[in-house]
Amino acid sequence: MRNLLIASLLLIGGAPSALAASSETDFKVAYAAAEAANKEAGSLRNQWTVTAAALNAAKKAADAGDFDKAIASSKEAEALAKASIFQATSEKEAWKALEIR
Amino acid sequence: MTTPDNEFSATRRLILQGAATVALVGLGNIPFGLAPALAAANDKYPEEAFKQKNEADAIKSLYGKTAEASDKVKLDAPEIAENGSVVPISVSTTLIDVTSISFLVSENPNALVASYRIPAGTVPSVANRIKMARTSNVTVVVEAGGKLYSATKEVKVTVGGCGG
Amino acid sequence: MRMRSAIHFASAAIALALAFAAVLPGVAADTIDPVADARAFRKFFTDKFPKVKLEDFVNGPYSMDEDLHRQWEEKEQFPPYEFSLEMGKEMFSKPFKNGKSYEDCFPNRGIGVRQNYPYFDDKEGKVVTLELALNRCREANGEPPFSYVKDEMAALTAYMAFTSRGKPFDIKIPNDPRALAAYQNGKEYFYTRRGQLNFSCATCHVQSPGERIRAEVLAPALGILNAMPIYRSEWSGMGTTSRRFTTCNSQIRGVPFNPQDDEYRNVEYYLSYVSNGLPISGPGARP
Amino acid sequence: MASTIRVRATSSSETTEVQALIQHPMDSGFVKDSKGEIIPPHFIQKLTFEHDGKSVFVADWGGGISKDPYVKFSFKGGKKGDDLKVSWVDNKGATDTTTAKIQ
Repeated sequence: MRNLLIASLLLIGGAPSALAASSETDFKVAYAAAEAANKEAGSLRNQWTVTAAALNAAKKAADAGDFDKAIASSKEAEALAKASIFQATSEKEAWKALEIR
Repeated sequence: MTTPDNEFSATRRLILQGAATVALVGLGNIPFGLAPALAAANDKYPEEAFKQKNEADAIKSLYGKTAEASDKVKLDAPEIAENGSVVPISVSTTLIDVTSISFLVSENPNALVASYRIPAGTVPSVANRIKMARTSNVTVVVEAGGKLYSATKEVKVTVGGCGG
Repeated sequence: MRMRSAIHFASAAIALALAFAAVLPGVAADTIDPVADARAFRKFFTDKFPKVKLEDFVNGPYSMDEDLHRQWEEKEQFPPYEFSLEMGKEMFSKPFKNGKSYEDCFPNRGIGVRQNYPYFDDKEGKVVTLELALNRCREANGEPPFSYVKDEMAALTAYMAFTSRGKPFDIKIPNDPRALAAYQNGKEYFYTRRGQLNFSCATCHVQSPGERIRAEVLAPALGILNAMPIYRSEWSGMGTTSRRFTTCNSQIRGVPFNPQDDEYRNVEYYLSYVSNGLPISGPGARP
Repeated sequence: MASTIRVRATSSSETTEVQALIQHPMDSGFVKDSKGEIIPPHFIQKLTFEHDGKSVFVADWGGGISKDPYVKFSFKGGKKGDDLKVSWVDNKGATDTTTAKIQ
């Protein structure tokens, strides 16, 4: 039981630097996903300004080394980009409802 | 470029003289620090008045007395300004011997916005477009026969559009 | 037995009817009928605002609110776009370095022609707006193009609009499938929701004209471009149709396109066409 | 450079109505530009109107007057063809003047 305890402590002790290192790669993954989604929104000619703002915030946080914030912002950017994609696709038909006939 | 400087220093001398006389005469209601420039009739730019933050000080600095509301002063101002940067305001009055008309916006950084000198023979009515920082009372003060009359109206001001 | 078959028969009939109904509007929407659209568009607004005279729709918010109308009348006595108009007039006939001027690029030397813009250019197969034509005239004569959003472009379009004041909008859609497609694309843009606020042009200018959006009163879509270019107190300066489109986009948190991208040219084509018959009133003053 | 002052003076019976629109930024000194820096105060302080050598109207303005300022007033006297001299000076000492004909 004791060895397990020590091992886990070591793990936790040793982990943060690994965690920080891996969260940089996590950030890169999250940021790339957000950028890809926003690119797709661009191809549908329907990007949102808030997506771009979240991407900038993510990059700024990453530059400052705050990867948790950077990942959070990237996730937010991805969500916003996905919402703008959904908006573009659903509006393809939905606009007719408002049309004056 | 030098002329405006000594023009201001001339004004300062004028004010100081004014302050001296006021101190002697001991008019109670004028706070000592705000010695009034002489009646607005002189042609110097009322620098002090335009620096005053609130309305009462600006009126005191400009005219050296307080105004009383009068229905003979008709202030025309919008209810909701279409935009705070261009608010059309105008005034007309049936008072006679009008020598000066001034517009003040209490909520602006400096209350005094404009002060017009009305020589004899000029109709006591002015229209202009002013800037307003936020919803505020707009007051017009008319100096007629040496006495001050005023009218006040609230004008609502907000930004427009959905904000971005 | 007969009861069940009757039910069967009834449900089949209903299903058939529903299917047919669903097809019908589908069919109607596919054929593009600008003339019917324009008639319906005008009727929608004249029904919604019976007291507003047809030609007064071009005054936008000022026809929707008495207090605003008075403020506008005061401004119109000596309008803030006066300087831009004079600059435009001066620039319009000043020759380029090669001796030509804008007058050589436009029919009737550019006087009283604004109401025909935008038009469909069959050579290019696209809509050409007044701002685009002005910049193309400059480039054709070896001059650098102006910004599409304000200053010189606003001054030039202000002068051209001024020379057309009172002339009804006269936008033509040639019998060319590409023109109909551009018109339809413009209509679709007008009704499509965008931006995080999820508004379309129609959300504000069809569903709620006359109502307030904070301090501003929303203009009806009918005649909404007739006063362009406009001096907006908000900008404390002049702005062209392009400036209005791009700022509207960013206000609803949609990323704007570049001025004169196809979408903007087409929506201007649609909006101008459905306002045919209403007088040009530019340059205008707006809140 | 064209004058910055546009004047419309029309006389009817015995009064002359005067409208003036002046091209000037009228920066109050309380506004920031897009980069967040304060735009320094730059506004017309005094605007004078003179008809046959006599001042008929003087405006003392602060920063609270709108950009491209406008003012309207009337005075008794003045007939078609008379001159109306209009001049302004701003807080930086810049000036402009023009003489308009009363219509």
